[in-house]
Amino acid sequence: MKFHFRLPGVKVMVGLVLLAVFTFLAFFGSALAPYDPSARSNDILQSPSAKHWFGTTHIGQDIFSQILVGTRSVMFVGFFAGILATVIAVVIGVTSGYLSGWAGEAVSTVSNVFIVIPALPLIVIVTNVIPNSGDWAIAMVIGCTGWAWGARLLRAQTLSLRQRDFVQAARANGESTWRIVGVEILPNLTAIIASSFIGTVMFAVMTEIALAFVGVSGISQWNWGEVLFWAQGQQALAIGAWWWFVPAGLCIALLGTSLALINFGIDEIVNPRLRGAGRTTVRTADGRKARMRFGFTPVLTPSADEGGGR
Amino acid sequence: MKYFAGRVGFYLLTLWAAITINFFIPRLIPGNPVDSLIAQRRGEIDSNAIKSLDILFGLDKHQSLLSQYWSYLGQLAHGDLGISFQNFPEPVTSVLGSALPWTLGLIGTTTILAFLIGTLLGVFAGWKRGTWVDGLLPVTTFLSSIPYFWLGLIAVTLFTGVDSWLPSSGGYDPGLVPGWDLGFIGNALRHSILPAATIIISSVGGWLLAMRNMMVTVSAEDYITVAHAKGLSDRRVMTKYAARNALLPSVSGFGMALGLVVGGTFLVEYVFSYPGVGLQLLNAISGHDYPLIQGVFLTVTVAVLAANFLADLAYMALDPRTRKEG
Amino acid sequence: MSSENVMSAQKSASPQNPASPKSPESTTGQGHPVLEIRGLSVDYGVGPQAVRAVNDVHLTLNRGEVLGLAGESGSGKSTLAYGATRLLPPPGVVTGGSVLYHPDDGDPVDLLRMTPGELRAFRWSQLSIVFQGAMNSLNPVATVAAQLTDVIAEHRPKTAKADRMARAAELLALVGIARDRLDSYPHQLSGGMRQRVMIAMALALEPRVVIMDEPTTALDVVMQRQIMRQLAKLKEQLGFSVIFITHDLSLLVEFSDRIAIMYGGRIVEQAPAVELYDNSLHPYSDGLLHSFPALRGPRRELTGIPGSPPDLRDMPAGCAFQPRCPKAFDPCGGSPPPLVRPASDPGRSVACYLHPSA
Amino acid sequence: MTSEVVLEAEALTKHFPVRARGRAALSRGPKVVHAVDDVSLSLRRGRVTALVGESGSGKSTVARLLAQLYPRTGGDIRIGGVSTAVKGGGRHFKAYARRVQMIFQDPFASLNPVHTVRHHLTRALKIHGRYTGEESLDELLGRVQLTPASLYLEKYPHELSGGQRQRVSIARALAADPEALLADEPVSMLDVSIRLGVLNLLRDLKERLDLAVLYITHDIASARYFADETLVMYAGRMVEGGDSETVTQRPAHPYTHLLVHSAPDPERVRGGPAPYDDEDTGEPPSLIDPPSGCRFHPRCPKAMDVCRARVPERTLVGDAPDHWVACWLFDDEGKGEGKGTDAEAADIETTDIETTDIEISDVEAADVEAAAAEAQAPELEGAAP
Repeated sequence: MKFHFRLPGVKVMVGLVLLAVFTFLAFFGSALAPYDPSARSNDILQSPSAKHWFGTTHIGQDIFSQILVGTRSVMFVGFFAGILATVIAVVIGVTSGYLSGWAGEAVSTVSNVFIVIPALPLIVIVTNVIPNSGDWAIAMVIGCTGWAWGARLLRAQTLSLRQRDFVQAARANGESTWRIVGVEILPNLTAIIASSFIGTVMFAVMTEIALAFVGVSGISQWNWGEVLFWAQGQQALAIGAWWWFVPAGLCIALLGTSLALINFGIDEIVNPRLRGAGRTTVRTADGRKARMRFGFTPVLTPSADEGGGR
Repeated sequence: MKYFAGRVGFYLLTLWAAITINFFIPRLIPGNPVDSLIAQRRGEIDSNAIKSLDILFGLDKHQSLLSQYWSYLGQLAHGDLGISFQNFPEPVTSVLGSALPWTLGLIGTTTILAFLIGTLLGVFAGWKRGTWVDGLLPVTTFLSSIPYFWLGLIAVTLFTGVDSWLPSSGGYDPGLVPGWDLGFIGNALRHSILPAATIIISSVGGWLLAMRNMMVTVSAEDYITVAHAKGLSDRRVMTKYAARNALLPSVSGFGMALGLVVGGTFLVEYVFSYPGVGLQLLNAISGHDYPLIQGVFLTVTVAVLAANFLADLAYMALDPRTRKEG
Repeated sequence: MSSENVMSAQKSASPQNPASPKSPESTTGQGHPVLEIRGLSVDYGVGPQAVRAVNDVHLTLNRGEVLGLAGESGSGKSTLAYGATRLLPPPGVVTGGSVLYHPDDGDPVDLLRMTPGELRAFRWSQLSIVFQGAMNSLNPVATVAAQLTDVIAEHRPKTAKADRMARAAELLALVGIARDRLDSYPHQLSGGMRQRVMIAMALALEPRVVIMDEPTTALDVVMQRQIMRQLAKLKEQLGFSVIFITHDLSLLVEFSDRIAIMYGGRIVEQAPAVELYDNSLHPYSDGLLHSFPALRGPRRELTGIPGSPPDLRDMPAGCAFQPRCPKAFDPCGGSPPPLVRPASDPGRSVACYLHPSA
Repeated sequence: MTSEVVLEAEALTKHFPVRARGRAALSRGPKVVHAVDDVSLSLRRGRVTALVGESGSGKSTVARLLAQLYPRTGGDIRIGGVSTAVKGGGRHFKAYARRVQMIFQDPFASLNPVHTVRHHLTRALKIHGRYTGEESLDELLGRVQLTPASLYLEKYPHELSGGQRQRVSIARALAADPEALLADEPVSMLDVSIRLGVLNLLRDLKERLDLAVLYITHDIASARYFADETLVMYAGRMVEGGDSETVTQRPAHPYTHLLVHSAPDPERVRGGPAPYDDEDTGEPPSLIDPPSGCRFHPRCPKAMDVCRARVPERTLVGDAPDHWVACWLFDDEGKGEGKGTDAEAADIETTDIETTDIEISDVEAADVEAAAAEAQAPELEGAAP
C-alpha cells in the first residue's frame, strides 16, 4: 500500500464540507438557535416563514431551533460510539489477526457472531433495560455492539499484513511483538481504520435516530429523531405538517451522504483500482471521443500512412 | 463439505449466543415484572404459566444460575417462550406465529429483491465505469443515506390520502378475514406496495455500490484481459467473467449484512403499522412485554441465520473453491 | 480463419509452410512479414502527466519465426505487446503508429484502426496471447473446458457442442494434459498445468501469431524447459509465429530466432539470436549478456551494469542508456540515437552512436 | 573447510499443519505439509553456502527455521555449538537475532511502506544497542554503497529502485553486526542488470566482515558463481551437496542432473539437443503425502525398487572431497540391488524415463505458512454496505 497524498476529489470535498458544517452546528447550534427549542408559543403549527424558518410544532415550538440544538446529540452519539467501536474493533481485529492458532480463530468467531445477530433489536432491548438512558448510555451501547464489522475487516487485513515480509523482517530483527503491532502493522491499517470508523459513525447516527423515533431513548435531550418522534406522535402527516419531519430527515440524509462521500475517498486509497485515474475519456486526433476501458486501448492518432489500413 | 460443516457449526454457536443473551437480559431488569403482572391479573394466571415466567426471568432465586440456565434451555426446547403480557393470555409463540408470515413476506421478499436489483445495477455501473452511469452514484448514495422510516413517512404523505388507491397503514383492510382467497391476497399485496417500495429504494444503493466496486476491482484482473483478448463478446465478458466473480463477495456480504438490514426494516413496519414482527417488538417495548421482546429477538435471530444458510448455499454453488474435494 | 476444417486433429503442415526455425531467410529479418509494428508509441495517461512507455518502435515478425523481445522491468516490452494488440488497461493509450497484420491472402490490416467489433473478430482467431502468470489469467469460477470452448463458440458459432468439447480435449492432449482435466477448475491445477492450459487455449483457433508474455517466469527451470520444448514442437507442427517476451536473455538465446532488446521504451538492438550472443553491438546488450552467470564452460567474467534502469517519468536526454554506459561519449547526450542497420553488418540493427549507419 | 562453523542445523524438520479454508478448522484428522525433513547443514565463517531448489522444495522454510521465525518440528539448531530454541518477541530472540540476520526475497515487501529508510535503520540499530547517532547510519549506508547517506535517509521505500531497496534491506540486516546472514533469494526479484551488483556486494561484505552466508536460490548457475558450497533440495529433503563447482559440473543425483540440464544455457545453441527434451519430466509431488522412500523416485529415470521403499542416506561420491549425495545409485547397499555406478549415473540422459502419474500438490507453495492461514483476499471481504 503506497501513500500518494493527492488532493481529494470533488466527492470527498463535498463530504468534508458537509461534515464540517454539521460539526460546527454541533458546537454552536444551541448558541445560534433563535428560540428555546422546548419553549411553547402561540404560533401553533405554522408553516415555514421568516419568523420560523422550519415552521412550528403543535405547541408552538420552533423546529429550526430543535434541529440546530439537536445536532449536538446526534454528532456526539455518532462520534463517541464511533470512537468506542473503532477502539474495540482495532484491539479485537488486530489481535485476532496477529495471533495465530485457536485464540485468533475464537476471537474472530465471536466478532462474526456479533455481526450476524440483528443489531437494532438487540440495542433496542438493551437500551430499554437501562434506566434513564441518556446520550452517554446510548453511545456506549451502540459502541459496544457496533464494533464487529470493523473488527472483521481489520482482522482480514492484519492477517495478510502478518504474512508480509516487512513484518517478518521486523521479527527477524528482534523487534518486540507490541512494537511490531503498534509501529509496523498499525500505520498500514490507517485507511481501513478510518473507513470502519466512518461506517460506525453512520451506523450510530442512524441507530440513535431510530431509537429516538420509536421513543426508546430518554426524552431529556433534543435530537433529530426526537423531532421525528413528536411529528409522528402528533399525526403531523395526517394534518399535512410536512415541515415538521422534512428538515430532520434531510439533515440525517445529508449527514449520511457526507460520511458516505468521505468513505468513497478512503475506499480509493484502500483499493487503488477504484481510483478514477483522472480523465476517463480521451479525444482522438480526428476529434472522436474514446473511452479508456479494459480490453480496447484507445488510439489517439493512427498514422494515416503507407499501405494497409482500410 | 468441510466448508459447509464449518458454517453449520457457526450457526449453532450464534444461536447459542443469542439464546444466552436472551437468558441474561431479563435478569438485568430492575424490579419484578412478573409480580406486577400477577397483581394486575389476579387469579387469571395458572400456576404453570407463572412457573414458566419464573424460569424466563430467573425469579426463582433459590436456584443457581447454572440450573436456571438449564431449565431455561429445557423450556426453550419445548417451544415455550412464555405468555405475552400485552396479549394476555396468548402465549408468545402464537403471537409470533401470526406476525411472522407478514414479516417474512414483506422483508424477506424486499431484501432479496433489493439485493438482486442493486447487484444487477451494480454490474452495469461497474462495467460502464467512466460513462454517464457514474453520475448515478451520488444519487443512490443519497437515497441509501435516508433512514428507511423517514422515506416511509414521505411515501405516506405523497401517495396516500382519502382518494388514494394505496393504503397508508396495516397489512390488509380491517374488515377482511385473513385467508387464502384472491380478494384477500390482492388486498394484502396492495397494502405491501408502499412499504416494499420504501425498503427497496433505500437499500438498493448499498448493494449497488458494493457490486459496482467489486466489478471495477475484478475488471482489472488478468482473466478479464484474457477474455477480451479471446475476442469474446462484451456481454459474455461482463456476465460470465466479471460479474460471475464479482458476485462472490457480494453474496457472502449479503449473509453478513442481513443482521443490519433486518433491524432497519423493522421501523418500516412501524411507520406503516404493518402487522409483522417488527411492529410487535416496538409495541412490546412500549408495553414492557418482556417475554414477547425476548421471543421476537430469538425469532429474528433464527430467521437471519436461516437466511444466512441460504446465502451460504448460494455461495457454495457459485464458488467451486468451496466445493473442494478431500 | 483460413481453415474450415477446424477440428482436424493433426495439421501436419500449415498452408503457409513455415520456414524451419534457423533458416537464413527468417533470421535475417527479410522474410515474409506477418506482423509489422511501425512507429508505435504508447503513453500512460494523457495530457501533461502522460508518461511515454513505448517510443516510436518498429518491429517486424516474420512467418514461422520466434522473435524474442528482451528487456528489464520498465523497458516497455510488455507495454509494446499490449499496446500493439490494444489490450493495455487504462490509463494506457496508443498515441501513434500502425500495427499491420498480413493475412495469408488479401491486404494487410491495421489493428489500430479496427473498431471494437473488428478487433474482437480478429483476436484469437489470428493472434492470441499467453499471459504472464497463468495463476490469474484463468477464470477461477469456470472449468477448463468452459474456458477452452467459449472461445470456439464465439468465433465459430456453428460448431456443435460435442465438437467443441472434442476440440477442447484435443487441445489439452496437444500440451500433454489428460482429458479428465477438462472438468477441473483452475485452482485444482498446478502452476505448470495452468500455464499449459493457457498455451492450449492460445492455440484453440490456430492463430498465425502467438504473443507470449513471460510465460514461464513463475515456473521452475524444469517446468520451464519442458514447456519451452513443447512450444517449439507445437510451433513446428502448427506453423505459427511467436513473439516471446522475457527478461531472461539466456532463455531467449536458446529458443528464439531473432532477438530485439528494449531499453527505456525503445528498441536498442535487433539481431539473429546467435549473432547477438556472439557479438552484441549495443553496450546495453553487452552488459546484459555479461550479467547472468554461465552454468557450464569456463567461469565467464561477469561485469553487470552499474546504476539502475531509467525512470520513465524522468528520462535522461539523448540515449537513455548513456548514464550507465561505459562507452558513452559526446553525441550520446544529444538526441536519442536512431535504430539503423550498422555499416559493419546490415543484417541487424542497433541504436547506438558507436555503430553509425552505412 | 577449515573455517569455524557459526550456525548449524541437524536433522531439521518442519511440518505445517494443513488447516481448512474458512472456518472449518474443527473437523478432520490432522494433515501436515512435510515442508522440511531431516535437513542438516552448517554455515562457516567467511563462506557462502548455496541452497538450491525449486519453489516449494522447502528452501525458504529452512531459512526461516534458521532465523527461528518458525518453531521447528524436530531437529536441532546450534549457534556457536550451542543448541538454541527461541521464540519471537522475547529477550532471547533478540540475542539470537543479533547473531543471525535474514534478507528477504522481495525488496518491495520487506520494507514497511509507511516508514522511511531512517526509521528502518535506526530501529535495527537501536534494537541491538548499536545506535550511536547519525554517523552510525552513514556508516551503515556506506557499507551497502548508498552514498551520500543524506540522499537516502528520508526516502520512503516506494521512492527507491529495487536495487536500492535491497541494499537498504541488507544494511538493516548488517545493523546487528551478525555472524551469519541468511539471504532468501536476495536477487530473484531484481532486474537482471542489477542482480550482479547486489550479489557482488554480498560477497564483498562476506569477505570484509567474515560472515557466514546462506544463499538460497532457484538459479543453480548463480550458485556456481557466487557460492563456495552448494546444497540441493528436493521436496523438503536435501539430495546432494558439495563444492559448488563439483555439484554443478558433475552432478551426481538424478535430480541435480535434471536441474542443471533444465537451466537455460545459451552455450547450448552450439551444442546438441539438451537431455530430457522429449520427455515429460513430471512435477514435484504433494508434500502433504510425499512419496515413500526417495521423494524423487516417481520422476527418476533410474528408480529402483529400493528407492520406493527406503530413504537413501548421505553417501560420499568420492570424486571430490565432501561431495555427497543421498541416492541409492551411490550407496553400497543400493549397488547390490541396482546397477548404479558412478559411470552409469553420468549418462542418465540416455536412459528411458519412466513417467508416473504425479499427484497434484494440494497446497501451492507449500513452504509458505500462508497456506495454513485463512486465505481470503482482504479486498474481497466485507463488500457489503
